[in-house]
Amino acid sequence: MREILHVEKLSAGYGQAMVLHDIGFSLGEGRSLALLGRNGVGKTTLVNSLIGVTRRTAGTIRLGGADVTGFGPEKRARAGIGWVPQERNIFRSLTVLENLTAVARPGPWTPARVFTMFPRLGERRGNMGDQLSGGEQQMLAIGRALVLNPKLLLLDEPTEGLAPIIVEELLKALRDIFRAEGLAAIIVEQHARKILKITDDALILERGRVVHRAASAALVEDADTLQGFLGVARAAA
Amino acid sequence: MNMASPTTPLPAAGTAANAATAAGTAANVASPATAPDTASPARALLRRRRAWKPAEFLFWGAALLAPLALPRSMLLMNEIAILGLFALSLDLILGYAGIVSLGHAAFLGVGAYAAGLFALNVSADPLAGLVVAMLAASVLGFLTSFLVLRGTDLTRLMVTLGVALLLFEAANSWRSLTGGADGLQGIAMDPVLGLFDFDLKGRTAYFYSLAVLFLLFLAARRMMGSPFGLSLRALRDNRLRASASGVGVNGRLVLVYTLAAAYAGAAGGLLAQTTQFVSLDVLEFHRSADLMLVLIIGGTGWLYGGLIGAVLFELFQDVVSAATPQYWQFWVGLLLVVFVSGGREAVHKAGAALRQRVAALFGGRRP
Amino acid sequence: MNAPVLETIGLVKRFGGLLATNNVSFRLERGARHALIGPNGAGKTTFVNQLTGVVKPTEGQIRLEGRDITGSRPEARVRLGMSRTFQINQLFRTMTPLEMLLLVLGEREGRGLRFWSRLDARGDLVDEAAAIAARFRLDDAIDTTIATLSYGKQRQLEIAAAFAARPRVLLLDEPAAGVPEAERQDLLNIVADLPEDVSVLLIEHDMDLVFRFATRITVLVNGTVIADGEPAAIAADPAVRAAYLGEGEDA
Amino acid sequence: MLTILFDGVAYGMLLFILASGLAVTLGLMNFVNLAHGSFAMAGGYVTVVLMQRYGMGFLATLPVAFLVPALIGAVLERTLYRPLYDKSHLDQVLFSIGLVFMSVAAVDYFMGSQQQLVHVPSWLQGRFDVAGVGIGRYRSFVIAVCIVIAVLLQFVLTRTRFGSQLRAAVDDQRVARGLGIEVGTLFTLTFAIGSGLAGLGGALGAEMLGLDPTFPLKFMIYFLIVVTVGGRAGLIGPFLAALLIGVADVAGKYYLPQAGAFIIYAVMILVLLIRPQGLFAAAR
Repeated sequence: MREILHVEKLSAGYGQAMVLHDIGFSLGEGRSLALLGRNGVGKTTLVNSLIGVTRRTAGTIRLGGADVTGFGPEKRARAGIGWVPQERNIFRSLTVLENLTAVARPGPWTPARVFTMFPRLGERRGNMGDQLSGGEQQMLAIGRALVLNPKLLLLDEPTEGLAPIIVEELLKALRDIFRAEGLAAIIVEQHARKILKITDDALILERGRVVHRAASAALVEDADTLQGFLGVARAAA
Repeated sequence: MNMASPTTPLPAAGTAANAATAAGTAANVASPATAPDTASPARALLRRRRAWKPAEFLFWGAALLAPLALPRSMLLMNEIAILGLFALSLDLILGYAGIVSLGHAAFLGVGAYAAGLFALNVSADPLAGLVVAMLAASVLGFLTSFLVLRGTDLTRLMVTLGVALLLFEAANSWRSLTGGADGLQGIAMDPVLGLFDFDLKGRTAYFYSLAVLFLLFLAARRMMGSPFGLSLRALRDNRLRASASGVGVNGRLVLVYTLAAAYAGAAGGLLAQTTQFVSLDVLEFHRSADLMLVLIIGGTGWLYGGLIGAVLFELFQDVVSAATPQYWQFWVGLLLVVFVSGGREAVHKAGAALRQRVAALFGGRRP
Repeated sequence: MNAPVLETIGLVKRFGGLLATNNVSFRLERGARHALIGPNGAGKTTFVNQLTGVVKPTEGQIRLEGRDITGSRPEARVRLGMSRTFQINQLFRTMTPLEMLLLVLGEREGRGLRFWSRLDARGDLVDEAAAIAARFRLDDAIDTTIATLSYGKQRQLEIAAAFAARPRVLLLDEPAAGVPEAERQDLLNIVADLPEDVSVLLIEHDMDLVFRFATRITVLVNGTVIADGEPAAIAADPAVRAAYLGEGEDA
Repeated sequence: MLTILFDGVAYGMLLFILASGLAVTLGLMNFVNLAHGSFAMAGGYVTVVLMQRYGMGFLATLPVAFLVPALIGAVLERTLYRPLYDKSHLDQVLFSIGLVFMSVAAVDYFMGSQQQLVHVPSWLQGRFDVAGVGIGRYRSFVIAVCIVIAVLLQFVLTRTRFGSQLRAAVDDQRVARGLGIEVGTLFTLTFAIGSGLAGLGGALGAEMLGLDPTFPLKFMIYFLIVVTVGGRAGLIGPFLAALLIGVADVAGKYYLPQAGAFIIYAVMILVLLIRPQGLFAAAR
């Protein structure tokens, strides 16, 4: 199996604040990885460091064998990373369709195909980005990453703030994307159990370090580990 | 009499200066020669910070003695003193309180016209005229201070620029009062304190301006070293934290803006009285822009920046405009571009060691 | 005796259609060590911003020691005895720690308009500032420009400055965020050593810190308080587990 | 009366073309470029030089009056402007004032300080009457050109991929870059087009506004007013503001000559205080 992403000894943060320390992991072609951990442990910072919008102090990032450590974000995106940012960050003065066409690159994923997958977006293609509901924004953010036709998809808390029924719908769509397309993906999620069901592997972060790695299927059964690293109970207790 | 004061150290400053030299660099050793309550190193630290540094005495001593060395340049020196006072005024709001302004000439102009009109119509006494100039400018400062409280830096830049342009238009249109483009002519001043007549060589003018500058500088130094001055720096550094520390933001800004206006008014008053002429030029945009350059050259937030900037700016202008008078603006522009595009950092970096030493001598701090 | 030092009654905040704070009634007891936790986007920051006066609530009341402060300006609340730290450092970067502490002390004593007084005119305040610096392990950095301090030291100063206002209520917003391991212990000790008569509300993600420090925990999810109680009870609460692990409807 | 209105509209249209580049750099990219007028002046002098020294026709010089400032703009953006994007507004202001001063003095040095006359072709001179209202030919021409440009601009901004990428970059630069949009190139191009339009405006306006080395200083405040009063959300606000100011200024100078620019400045201050986001900006 070919390696899509290889991260080695990565340390990064914002300004003077250091958030990530010595992160290392790799991801194979078509594999999906759940990135778990409580609030503020550095999950989003890790995703942002992969796309290149944090301050990196050490380490390397290789994408499909090529060293992209020195690349700016736009170059990394072109090298094959599709990003669904945490706050969704829909371009609000663009229509739904423009949000897709402005970033689209040639490949199997086209705006039309996104509209087939999320019919509701198709119905609202003429609406401005800031007129969408939370769920629609999330679908658009995912669609916008897909039309980049990336090798690797980064999803930062895609279900946050959505109604349960929309979460189900979205997770189903994501599972289909992961399984059917053979697209590698990293997905950040606070709600571990839901996401473990649709991913292959999992990493748990704590205070900016990788503290646990496991196959998703095994981890979902491991209540003690989950509670210890992710629940509210004291880790040591 | 007030001309002698620069070399006469204030008693408090004198002892503090001794303490400063005695205590050396170690933060926790208080000199036994100082007052008994210096057991606390923190108190000694503060006292040393505010003490007069040798370089400060040197600076003012040089200013006082300069006419001996260059007796023919006293008109230029007078201009430097006035520009220095004007820059000091901008430093109060920009360097200490962080309020940006592109229209500081408004206060210079109001001060100049007030002093000129007062001399023509009421009394030719310089000191009374100076007070009137400061009052007039501070009234305008107080009224317009409310315009700079809200909005972003960009809004402030535009609003201050707008106010200055408005005043320019007003002065231009209201010919009966200001003389329009001809300006106020025929101003003749009485002797300063009834003793010193204004002469053609500018001797009285220079010493008069220098004395006013020095006294206002002393007051500014005291005020910026006070709890009030500290709270202004707090506002400049971080408004959010300042208000979370209990600083009433708007009140402080109104006060310092009014204060700075009064200082600029004094500079305008001096200009009118010592040149015995006021024209629309005092309200022109380039006055405000040049002033920015003066402060950039000298650095903001340590009071001496404006003064040193004024010296360098005027000397530079004197040299350059002797060569190419009508293209002087080109060099001002070039300096601005170079300074903002990294020249400032380069200069500061190159002279880092020197700067540190100078800053230590002056007791100021530059951000 | 049992009156809370800080209390909100039916607090509601709407941003457009979004309900960021949903009818929150919250009590901070005198001398409490109280933690406020919740997943991202739970509305913790909005809640704190209403407590400190940065954001105005849509409905409801905030009371500080029985006094209604719902409409007070931020600086007035500081004078009434409530101060805060910020999640992202908000410091006077060109000052020294000594000057920053003196500023806070001066404002506390109502000296902020004294334009002719000297900074060291009140020696007792200077000594107090030095003592606070020592308490927060900043005594070796008292005369260093703040911008050049290490991040951990800056975090310590962030708390010291809030503490210097001599608050009865202290709000700590993620005090340990971004602090490197080497400086972390200092910071935890400082938080643990805060005097008992100061009531502390801690907003934090780090469960180690929360469970080491707090004697009471409130859990906020989607702007609503879903649990409030002692740490053991919170840890066992099924609604809280669901909120944190995504258990619940499908578990 | 109607003639004044017409002249005002022509003046306003011209202001819009002159300021449209600033509407993008200041309004959308949030960069305060007070030197915008220097690019306009460059365009004006390109036309003057080409006509006087090389005998080119007025119309033929217009494309060059666009291209030369656009090129200068692109080079300056790449070298000097870009490092200032994330500096304070004060630094941007000082830097661009510096450029203004330099350009004023440089043009004075090379071209002299006198007013430059641009002779428009004879078929554009004079007036014709429509229902008793005197309509200047040249002003009609200016209005027509400006309408074409305004429509074109609005089309590019709202209907093309370039426009949507630009709006995306302005909405959220960080995310736009993270999604592969070449924000740097986009901004250079935008800056160049804005400078070019200013140049074109300078060339078109030389006959109506006059052209001498102090042009950038004289009109600096007008451009700023157009953008700040118009609001910084798009081009329609500045367009309306430019028309308003054009008509108000022409009418003011006709009916209340003593007041000078007084009213315009006062209105600007008032608008900034009451609606800092501008008159026509949509509330976000």
